[in-house]
This record gives sequence, C-alpha cells and structure tokens, in this order.
Amino acid sequence: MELLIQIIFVLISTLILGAAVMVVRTRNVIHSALWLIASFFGIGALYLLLEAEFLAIAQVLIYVGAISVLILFAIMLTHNVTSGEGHKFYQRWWLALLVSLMLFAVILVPTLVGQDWTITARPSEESAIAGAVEMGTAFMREYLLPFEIAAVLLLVALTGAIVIAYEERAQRRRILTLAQELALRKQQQQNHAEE
Amino acid sequence: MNIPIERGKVVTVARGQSTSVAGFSLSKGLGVVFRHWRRAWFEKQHQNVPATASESAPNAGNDKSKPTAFVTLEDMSKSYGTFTVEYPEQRIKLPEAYRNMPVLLYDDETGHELCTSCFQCQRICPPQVIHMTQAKDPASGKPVPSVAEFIIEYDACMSCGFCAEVCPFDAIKMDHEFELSTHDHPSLTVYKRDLNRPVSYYESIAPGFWAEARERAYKKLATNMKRRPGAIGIAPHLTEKITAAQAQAAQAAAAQAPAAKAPAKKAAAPRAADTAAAPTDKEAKLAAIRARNAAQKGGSAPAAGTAADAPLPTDKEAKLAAIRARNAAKKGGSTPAAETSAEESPPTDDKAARLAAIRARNAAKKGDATPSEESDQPAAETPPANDKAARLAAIRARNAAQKATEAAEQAADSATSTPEAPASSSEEGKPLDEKAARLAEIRARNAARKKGDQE
Amino acid sequence: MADVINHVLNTMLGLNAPEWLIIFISNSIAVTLIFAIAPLQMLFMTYFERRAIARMQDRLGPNRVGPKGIFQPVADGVKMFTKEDIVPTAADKMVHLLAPCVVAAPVMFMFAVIPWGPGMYAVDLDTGLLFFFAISSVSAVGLMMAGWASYNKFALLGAMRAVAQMVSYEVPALISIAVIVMLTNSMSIVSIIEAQSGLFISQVDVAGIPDLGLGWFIFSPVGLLGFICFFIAALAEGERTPFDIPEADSEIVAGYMTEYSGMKFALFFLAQYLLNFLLCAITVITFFGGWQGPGISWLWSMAVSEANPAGNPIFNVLAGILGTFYFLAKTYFFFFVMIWIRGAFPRLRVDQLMGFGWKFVIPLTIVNIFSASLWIGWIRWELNPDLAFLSALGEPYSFARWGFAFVATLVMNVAAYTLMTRINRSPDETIDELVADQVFGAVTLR
Amino acid sequence: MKAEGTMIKTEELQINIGPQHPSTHGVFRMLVTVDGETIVDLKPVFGYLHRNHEQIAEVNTYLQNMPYTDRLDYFNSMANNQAYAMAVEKLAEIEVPERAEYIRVIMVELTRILNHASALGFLINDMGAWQTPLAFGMREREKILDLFESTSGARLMCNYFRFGGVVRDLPPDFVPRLQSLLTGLPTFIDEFERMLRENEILRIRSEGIGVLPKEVAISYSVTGPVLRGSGIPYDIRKAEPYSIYDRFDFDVPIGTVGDVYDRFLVRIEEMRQSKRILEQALKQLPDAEGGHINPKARQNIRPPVGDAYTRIESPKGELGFYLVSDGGQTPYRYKVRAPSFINLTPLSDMCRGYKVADVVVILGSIDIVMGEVDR
Amino acid sequence: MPLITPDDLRKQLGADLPGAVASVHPVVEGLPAFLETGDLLIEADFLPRVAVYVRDVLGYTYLSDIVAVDYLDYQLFELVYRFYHLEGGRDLVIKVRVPRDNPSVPSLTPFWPGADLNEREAFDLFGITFTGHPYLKRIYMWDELDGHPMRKDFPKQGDKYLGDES
Repeated sequence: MELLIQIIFVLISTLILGAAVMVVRTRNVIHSALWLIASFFGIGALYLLLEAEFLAIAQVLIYVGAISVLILFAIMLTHNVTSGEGHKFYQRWWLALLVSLMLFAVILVPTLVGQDWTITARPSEESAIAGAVEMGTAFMREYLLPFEIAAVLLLVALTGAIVIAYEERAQRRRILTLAQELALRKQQQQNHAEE
Repeated sequence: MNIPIERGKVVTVARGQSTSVAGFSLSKGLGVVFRHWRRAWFEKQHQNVPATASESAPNAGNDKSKPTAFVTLEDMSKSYGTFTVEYPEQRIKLPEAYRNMPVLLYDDETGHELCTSCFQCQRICPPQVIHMTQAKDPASGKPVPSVAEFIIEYDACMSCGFCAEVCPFDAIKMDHEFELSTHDHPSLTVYKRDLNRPVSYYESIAPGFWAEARERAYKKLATNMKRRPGAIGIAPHLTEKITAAQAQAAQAAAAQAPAAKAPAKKAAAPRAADTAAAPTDKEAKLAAIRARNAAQKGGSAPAAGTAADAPLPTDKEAKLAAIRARNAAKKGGSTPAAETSAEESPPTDDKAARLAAIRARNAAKKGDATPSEESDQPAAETPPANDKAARLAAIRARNAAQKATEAAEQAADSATSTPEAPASSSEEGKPLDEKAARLAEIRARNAARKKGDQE
Repeated sequence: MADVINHVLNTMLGLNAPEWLIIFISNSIAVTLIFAIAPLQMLFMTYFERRAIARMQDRLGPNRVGPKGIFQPVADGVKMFTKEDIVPTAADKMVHLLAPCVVAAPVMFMFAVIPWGPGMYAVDLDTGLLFFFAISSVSAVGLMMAGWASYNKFALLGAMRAVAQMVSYEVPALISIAVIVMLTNSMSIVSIIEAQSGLFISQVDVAGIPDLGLGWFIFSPVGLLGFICFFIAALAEGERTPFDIPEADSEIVAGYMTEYSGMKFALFFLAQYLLNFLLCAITVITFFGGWQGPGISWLWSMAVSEANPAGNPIFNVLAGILGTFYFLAKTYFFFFVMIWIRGAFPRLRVDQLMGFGWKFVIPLTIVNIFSASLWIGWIRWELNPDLAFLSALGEPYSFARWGFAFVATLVMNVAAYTLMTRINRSPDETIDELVADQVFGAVTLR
Repeated sequence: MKAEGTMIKTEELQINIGPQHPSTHGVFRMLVTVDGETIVDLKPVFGYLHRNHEQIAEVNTYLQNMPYTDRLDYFNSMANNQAYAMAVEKLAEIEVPERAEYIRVIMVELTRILNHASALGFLINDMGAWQTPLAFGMREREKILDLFESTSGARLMCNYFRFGGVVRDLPPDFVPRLQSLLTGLPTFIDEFERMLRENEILRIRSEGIGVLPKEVAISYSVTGPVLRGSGIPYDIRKAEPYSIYDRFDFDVPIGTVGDVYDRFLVRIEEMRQSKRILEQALKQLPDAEGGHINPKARQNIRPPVGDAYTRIESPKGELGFYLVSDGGQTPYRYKVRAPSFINLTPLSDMCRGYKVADVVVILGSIDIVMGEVDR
Repeated sequence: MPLITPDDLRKQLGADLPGAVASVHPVVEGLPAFLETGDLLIEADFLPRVAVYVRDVLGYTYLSDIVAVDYLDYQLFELVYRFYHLEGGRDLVIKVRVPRDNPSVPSLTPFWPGADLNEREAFDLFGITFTGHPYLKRIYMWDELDGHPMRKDFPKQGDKYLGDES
C-alpha cells in the first residue's frame, strides 16, 4: 500500500510542478491561467492524499471555483493583454536564476539541517485538526480572534469593491430613453419659465 | 383631446394591481399550464372519423397518395386537448371550395374536353402562367373550338382561382391535390395530358359546385362537340378507344337517316354514334356563317338572315345553309379574314376591343340598322362562330342603340365632354376619355339620322 | 456497496479475498454503474422533457421514432455523432476542444456522492454536500474557456453572463444548504438522509408509530424557506427558465455554445441535463428525504449492513429497489416542476436576474440561517442554568419545544418573505430623482 | 459625488440583430450601437423582402391585383382584400349589397382575432416563454384559418373579395361553425389573460419598456394598437366609420403609459371587442337572397379618370390604398399605406436607453410583418 | 366631425398665407385631363408653413400618408399629403407639383418625425430630394443603384441591366 501511495505522490507532484512551470512559459496569458488552475487541482489532490478531505474540497471550491474564475474574468476584461506577443528570455537570464536559487537556499538550508531525520512518524496524541467538525469548533474556540479579523477584512474588501463600482457608474455616460428625455425637456422649460 | 365615440365607450385597460403577493400570480400561470397538461392526455379537438370511400381517396386522380386511415372532423368550441393532426395517417376533410392547382376537365362518356381554348383564362391569369394553342381542323386548316396544347407552369401558378372563375365553359377547375412536391423542376410545367381530369373526379371533390355548373357546361359542350371534326376534341389518352368506338357506330348509323338523331342535349351514350356524322354538318355550318357574312358584304340581305333567330338549327337546315353559303361564297369571294381568325393569336386588350366593335357592327346591321355602341364587354365572350352568339350580339346592339341615342342628346347639349358620364356602370360603359367621347358623338349622330329616315 | 461485496465473496463463496481487492471491485462496479446510468438518464430526460412540454402546449410530442417516440433521444444522439464538428479557424484549438470536457467532467464527479438507495452510494464522504458544490463550480471555468476559445463576440458575451449567473447563484444555494447542515450537524449526504426518517415532525420520534421515513426537512418552516431559495438557485445554476439567459436565443444567438457543433455540442447538452438532474436530486436529498419513504427502514432492518452483518442480502436488493424508486420518483417530479416552469414563464433580463439574486434570494437565505439557529437553539440545547425560561418548555427534543420553535420560525420566515417582496417593487428612477441625482450632469440632451 | 470627472471612455459596440434572426418577424435588420448593455442608437434596415409590389400593380389589371394584395400583410389577407376592394369600389362607384358587407365585416374581424392571438404569442415568445402562449394562440388561429379555407378556398391567401362583394356565398356550415368558435373564444382570451396579465416576470420585462409618450405618439403617425397603447383613442372604425361599422357597438381600448405592457393589454381587449362585433354581425346577417355580390358589377372594369384613397382599421393599424386611374384597365398609380411600415418610424427612438434584450421585446410589441413593410 | 371642403380651405389659405395656393395646371390639348381632382394645390416652398398652419390652426395633427405620383406626360411629379383630425372625419389633402428634372421639396420630418420613412421611400423610388431631411438615404434599394424604379420611364423589361452599358 505504501508503494502505491508513493507512486501517486510522485505523479501528483510532477503535475503540480509541471503546471507551475508551464504557467510561466506559455505565451498566451489565458493558457497560463488554465495551467494555474491545473496546478490548483494538483494541490487539492495532494490534500486528499493526506486524507485532509475538507481541506482538499475547500481548496477546489475556493481556488478552482472562485479565484481562478476571478483571474479569468480579470484577464478577459482588460484590453490587449491577451495579444500574447510572448516574452523572450533576457540575455542574462542565468544571473536571475542564480539570485533566486540563493534566496531559496537562505530559507531552505536551516530547516533541512535542523531536521532530525531518524524519527519515524509517531501517532500524534490528539487528532489532527482535519475534519470539518474539529475545524469548526477550533474556529469558535482557540482561533476565534483570527476568524473574526478575517471576516472583518473580507467585509471591508466587499464594500470597497461596491464603492469603486458605484463611482464608475456615476461617471459612465447616461443614455436617456425617449420618455425621460421629454420629461427632462419639460422640466427645463418649467425652470426657464420660473426664472 | 376628448374624442367623441358613438355606440361604444373608450375603455382604459387596467394595468395589473401590484397588491398581490409576489409569486401568487406566477402560480396562477402555472395552474393554467397544468390544466392544459392534464386535459391534453384525454381530450382531442379532432375526432377521427373512418374515412368513407370518397373521402379517403379525394386525390385518387393521381395514384401517388396512399388511401388514408381516417379523416378528422373538428370541434371548434373546444379549447383544451391536443389539436395535432398526424398528417399522413389522419387528414382534415378538405372543404369543397379548397383550391390548389388548376386542372382541365373532360367528359367521361364522350371523352371530349370541355375546353374550347377561348383564351379567357390565359388573359386573366395574373402571373401569366397559362399557355394554349387552338386546335386546327386537319382537313380544312380552319380553327376548331378545341385546345391542341394546354400548358400551366405549376411552379409559378399562385392558385388564385381566377381561371376557374372566368372560364365560360367550366373547363378549368381548381383541384384539391396538394401533394405536388417533386424532385425534377421541369415536371412542374404540366402539359394537357397530365392536366386532364374526368368530370366524375371533379364531381367527387366538389359536388356542390359541379351541380351548379353541370347544366351550363354540358349544353355548351354539346354545341362545341358538333363543331369538332373527327377526334380532335377528345382527351389524348382516350382518343384510340373513342375513335374505335366511333368506327363501328358509324357503320351502324350509316343506314338510318341522318335526321333521326336528335341533337344530344345531355351527354347521352348514342351521341358517340353521331359524332361521325358531326364533322360533315360542322363544315356546313361554318360555311353557312361565312356565306352569310360574305352576303352582307355584298349588300344583299340573303334569306339565310332569317335563320339567325331560328331555334337551334337542326342538321337539315344546317345543310341547306351550307349549300346557300357555298354559292354565296363563290359570289362574295373575299371573306373578311379577320372575322374568323379572331382567336388565332392571343389578342391584346385593345385589339380584342376593336374586333368586338366590328362584330357588333355586323350583327347590328344584320339585326336592325342601328349602330351599336362599342361594347365594353368584348363580345368574344362567346365565339361568334355560331348563330346563338350572333343573336346575342344583335340584342346587345339594340339596347346599346337606345343608350347611344340618349348619349347623343346629352353629348349635343354639354359642350365639354366632362368625365361625369351617366353614373350607372351599365352594359354600354361610359365614354372614357376625349377620344372615346368623340367616337360616341359620331355614332350617336348617324344613329339619330338613321332613326329619322326609318320613320 | 463494499460490505455487500465482502459478504458475497467471503461468506457466500468462501474465498477470503484481500481487503484492497474488495474495495477495488466495489469501487470499479460503482464507477461503471455511474458511467452507464448517467448518459441513459440524460437520454430519458430529453425524451421526458419533450413529451411533457408538448402536452402542456396541447400537442403530442415526438411519437414517430419507435413506439410512442421512445427512440427519439437515440436518434438525436446518432444525429449528434454524425454531425460535422466545425471548429472556427480563429478559435484557440486546444481550449476549444478542452472546454466541453471541463464542463462535463465535474458533472460525472457529482454522481459519486449521490446515494440511490439505502447503502447504495459510491462513496460516503463526510463532506459530501460541500464536495457536490465545489465540483459544480469547476464547470464555470469550462464555460469561460468555451466562451473565450470560440473567438466570437456573442459567445464571449454569453459566457460572461453564464459565469456571472452561476457564481452569483452559488452563494444562495450554499447558504440555503448550510441550513440543512446546521439541522443535521453533518455534511455527509448519507447521514442527512438518515436524519430525515421518522414521522412528519422532524427529529421527534413519536413512540408507537413505526419509522415511516417521512421526517423530511420540508415540513419545518426553516426547511420550507430553504427549499424555496434553493430551488430558485438551482433553476439559475442549471440555466432553466426563467433564468436561461446564457443561451437566450432571442438576444445573443446561442450563448457560449454558438461555435460548437456535433459531439462537442452534445457534450454541453449532456452536462446541462445531468446538472439539472443532480440539482433536482440534491433538492430531493436535502429537503424531501432522498430515498426515505414508508417501508424502507423496515426492509433495511433485515438487510445486510454494518448493524447486522447476518442479514439476508435479498432484503438489500429489495430495500435498494424501493429506495431507488422513491428517489427517482421524487427527482423526476422536481424535473417535471422545472419543465412546468419552463412552459409557463418568460425569461428575466440579465440585470433583473442579478438584482433578483442579490436583493431577494440571498437576504432570504441569511434570514433563514438566523431562524435555523433559533430552531436548533430551542429544540436541541440542553438546559442552561441562566436560560431558565427555556426550562418552562420542557426537556430538549420535547414536543412542546418543537411546537414553539415551529411557530416562531414560521412567523419569522413569512415576515421576511413578504418584506422582501414589498421592498423589491421599487419602480424605476423617477424623473425628479434623475434631476437631483448628479448623474444628470453627464447627460447631453439631443 | 460631483460627476464632473473625466467621462469613462467606454467603447461602443455595433451589433447586427437580423436580418436572419430568430425573433425579427421576417427579414428585418437592426444595426444597434451598444454601450455596455444599453442601446445608444438603432438603425433599421429595410429592403430584404422588397419586390416592388406597386410596379407589379401598375402592370396588372384591377382584378389581377387582388391576389397580390393577399401577399402584403400575409397574416391578414382578408383585411388587405377589403381595403383594396373598397378603394376600387370608391373609384368605380360600385355599390356592395347588404349581405356582402356583413360577410366582409365578419371576415375582417376574424382576421383581427387571428392576428392578435398570434402577435401576442410571438411577443411572449420573444420574452422567452418557450412557445406555450404561442401554441394556445396558434390553436385559435388554426380554427379561424379552417373557416377561411372553407369559404375562400385557401387558408392564408384568401383572394375572397371582388369589386361589389365577395367571390361566393358562405358555405352552409359556416355560421354554425363560427358560433361554436365564438363559444370557445372567451375561454381562450380569459385563460391567456389569467396566465399572463399579472405574471411578475412578464410585468418586469414589459412595464416601462419601450415607452412612446402620448404627446409625441401622434407626431410619429403611428396607428392601431401602438397608438391606442399610448392613450389616444383613435380607431378608424369609430373616427371615420366605413362600410357598416356604424351599426355595431363596441369599445375602443386605450393604454395609459404607452409601454409594451399597455400594447399587450390593448390587444387582448381588442380581441374581446372583435368577438362582440362578430356576435352582433351574426345576429344581423341578412339571409342569402341579399346577394353576396352586386350582379351588375363586372370584374374587369375601367374606372373613370381620377384618384381615390380609402383606409380601413387593419389589425396592425391604418391600411390605406391610393389609386390613380387614367381610364385604362390598369391603375396609373397604386400606393399602399402600410401600417407596419409607418409604425416602425419611432422604433429607434423607443429603443434608445433600454437593454439589448428589450429591443426584441419592443419590436415584438409593435407587431410588424415584413411583407407589408418592404412591399 | 370637423370637415373642411377643399374650396373654403383654399379661400382660408389664400387669406392667411398669400402666395401659397398654386394655380391649377392648364388643360393641355391632347393630354389626358386626369390631373383635375379639385384638391388643394400648394407651391412647393410654402409646404412647411402650410403644414404647420394645418396642424396648429386647423387641428389636423395626424399626417397619414405622403404619395408621390409620376405624371410622365406632364413631365412633373405630384406629392399628395394627407392629414386627419384626431376627432375623426374626412381627410385634408394637400398636393404639391414639382418638375420631373431634379425635383426637390422641403422635408416635413422636422415637424412630423412620422414623415421620415415616407419621404425616404419617395426619394428611393422616385428620386425626389427632400431638403432638410435628417437621414435622406435609399430605403429599399442598395445605395449604388443609379435609377429610381417607380418612375414611368424606368425600363420594365429588357435583358440589359440598368447601368451596365455592355
């Protein structure tokens, strides 16, 4: 059974990494967005492998269902983004690669060195917070404060979007229907008549 | 603005009240649809009536259609239940007045086509899709009141029914056959052979209409048949059968005296026997008419004039007229060609009018010496070839004459011929414009002179 | 499914197959069953829809292909196979090909979670309901791909509208389902159905009367309002009238499906009809007790299950058949309601649809959550010393508490419904509003 | 929030609705410039079905034109025939016997019911209801077409009127079938109204949409249900009663706001009024010897020199024929005043400011037939 | 039912708008006299003022129809304007005659938007230009056609297509 899980893990991780690379490499922006969605799926599958069911489904619901649609909307609505004239590698691409590896090493090396590789996975004492029920109670007990802050943050974001949309609507050119135009013209005549 | 309305009032439509709870009227709509759904399972608007023989084969004329299972009768007051008619199996009973494409009729017994190619339908047809040529008597080359070739372009015909209305011989009728779709387009130019339908078929699809038209049609057919030499007027596919029957009938009839055969008023079987004799007296009659006209040209009033108002001439008188005509023809010499070849080429409107005027004049001179007004109704309505038409022309001429005399008095006093001619759109028609008005004056003047010297 | 096969293999035939083999067999049988049933469902549904709507319009519907027109869907299927598959030259080939798959695949996933009868489910996820809606949101991505790939102005417009509609109606759908999750405090579909056994009064088992399996959530005011909101959201999600804006043929030709023909077009149709079937199924599962019905629990008590492994498998089959019958009968009744609504109502405009969703359905579902929490509080919470007044109503789950909770939530929901309908009847901008509103400045009078 | 900021530059989109479009009632094209979803401008494009009907009429004789008038508004061939027959009768001063006048009124009122039943069906169909109201409307239309078929011979192209009367008298079973149709009619109209009058979705889609205010309605010279929908009670059968309409009492329904909803309600009310007229006409119908055609009137006529214009209240509005005769057999000038054609003038003004989905509904509420628009 | 007979309309117009009423065309010998139907004849450039007069003073607010008739023999076009009063009654007919070579009439569309399509049709089929019309373009024919189909001298038959000399 262990071997089976290993194989599946390798498959999923190649999917994720491959998709991530493709996100960067493809010329067409839409294609890169679709590769991004593929990699989100991969991460969801990874969670399922770890039997964190709720997390996997939440990942699919949030990332693939909502955020990727948002990204696609954004891409399609902005003009001439998808001309896809493609971006070539810069001449000195190797310098950029070197710098990024150095940064990565600064984070990775301490964790790798400090890790005690000998211990086998011990059965954890209390059940990991994986199931939906435990997560719900955790939110209401230990993590109540971060939960409320997140809620407020989301609310702020929502109202901000509405305000921006409203302002834009005000500046948008209004086209009056025949009836409104007649009424306005009558209104104007009355105003002139009063002056 | 308040607009006065008699016998009724101005109703302002009430816009739906907004008090009803949202969703209530939506459910009313659902209720209506559900009632239709429920009742559609067991109510039908069309009852299936097993088709009786005649109905089930209304278009048995052509063998394409397979006999139908039932014909449906419609209950107009039902507004529930399915109203689908499953077409090939069920068919709605076509009403009598239904008209699709025109077809020609031929008499079952004698096989004679009713059509005498009088070109009326060709002239009235709005899209001009009917074309025909008149049959010629092979022996004398003279035109015969029967049709040689009759073409209708079914693809352009809009089945408006004018030809059937206008035809004086009830020869062309509107058919009930609507399954006419074909693959090859040329087959839609239909020739006489495919247009012919027996009278019994038309009787089966439109009994009421044929009952009215039957009397008139057969009377005219009888007269026409007499003037069709040999097997000219017979429907093509029946010619061999009919000519064979004529051959033996001719020998049997040869023994009896020609006079014994009474002119067949109804299409009785024996008529087939006397068709053999018909060609001879037909020429006689033709010759008689030609002789008479020639005689008038010559100015002498031949005795044959009295024959005009005799009842339908029996063969004997016809033979007498033929002899007189022959010797008058030798004396007269030139018979006005225009008179008989009137129907040769399809006349345009004004040429027909002029022809009608000439014919009316001759008839008028023959009847009594008063000029007749240019009759609007082109006298070509019934071919002048036989005496009855001449008599009709005479009558028309007489009462036209009185009209002309009155017009003459009016024309005399009113200086400018204002277009308000006498309102009644009666037979003689008003003087149409200056040219017509001036013509009327001239005729009126010499009519008055002739009446003067007659008293 | 797994225990039945285990029983059949091990006890009946005596060969002790390893654990993973049994799981593998049961799962593969379940998958093949699903992939067989789904297209058949779709074929029958198209036929059912055309016959039903025909009868509503006083006509007969397809009756030429086969007896009573049974093979009409097969004929349509063959037509779709043989139709030439045209791909516009300017289209983005890969995405154009992939779009129908991304739309159809999630629908197949959703079948995994649907239980057809007692014990007859492919997999019992304990977040089954959430899984159902998570996967259904993936098809929105597919629509976007279809709209964009066919490089056609109308298709893009249609795709935008469709995705906007699906995303904006997923919110009320999830919230109204959340109410049921609150009532049964578990997201696993199987447990939701089991919670709806018993008599009319949900969760209160009256002694003496056998378990008739009629304790559906619809009989509680919370459930009723939840059902109304969920069914409206389901209509919008499945693009049924009065919300079939995306392929509203009267305006833009055929929405995102414009540039598709042949089998790809059929795939879109398959996805749409199966989504409708599944939405009806979820409505039935959450509010009308899925396969619950009189006689099921009696049969199931004698069948083979974890509870009594010594049961007789025959009863499994019988209970399964009866359960499936109940489930399909209810689902097809709701599909008939969808067709009925399609036959009777005109279509909403896009902005009206959005307004209706955000201003009417979502507020109602939020009110519904509030009344659900009251319902749970009154019925289920055990006595709390400082909630002394609650003790007057008797111990938890008692009939008196249930009655009080019923009346209170009923009043609250009905009040919310009438308030919402009154608010949303505001007429268009009146003229003086227009004049006062600064917007007027931006208007050029012709 | 003062709006003097820079105007957001929104790019206008040009959409072609038609000529081949599921809901333009024939080959009619609208070039719509759209800003976002609202309509900025709309240019109607005609001419796709133009066959120069008036040139053909100048070549044909007066009688030969009769079947061509069926092809003008191919929904109401009887109304077109009546207008043309009355124009020629006025020109050539031909009287029409009593019974023929009653038969004509019966036929035209039946066409009005038929036209409104299917026009409302098409309007609701444009709003999105999948053909159910249209199927109910078509059912009534089929019954009426069967009546036409049994009298004139054809369902749509009736060619039933002649100068001075009608082609042939009513068949014996016409009156009983018409009476049974009239018993079935109220259930249809009441049911149609019950299903749709207060239907929330229909009212949202049609109230306040495509408003043609009362003051400007008359300056667009629109006629028929469109004019009465805007609140002006002008019905030619009442304003200038022709033939025998002064013998029937019926009401003139008018709307208040002049939007799609009013025109919808006006057409339903007009169907009821037509039913009233039909009942009165059936009661007063003189029996057969009244004559279905003026025996003295000949058909291929040469009217005197002059011109004549007659107009009738066809289901779509004022249908008029202007004939100039030079005394010959063919008309010198033949002009059709087609109601659908003139009712289209306010279309671009009525659609401005509404959404793309409303254009189709507004066009449906004007109820045009392309045969009459393009002639 | 307000009814104005053409004669007293002619007198009233003669009083109020001098010069508007045109003289009746003399009867030309040898030509059909069908021009004389006794209706009111107006000079072309007085048309807008007469139309507004009819609408405001006489109350005929409804312009029903504009017909263009081509009198080839007389080498002129006749435009028949038909007005109706909303309270019912007979029509009020105004006729305008313009010569056949480059005919032009002031447009009524500024006063009656309803006249727009009728005038475009007259322009398309007869070639009468309406000065002041907001969008005077062909309504039925395609724009490149150089010819006006309803004119009496427009070739009715003939295989040669108008415009191609080959």
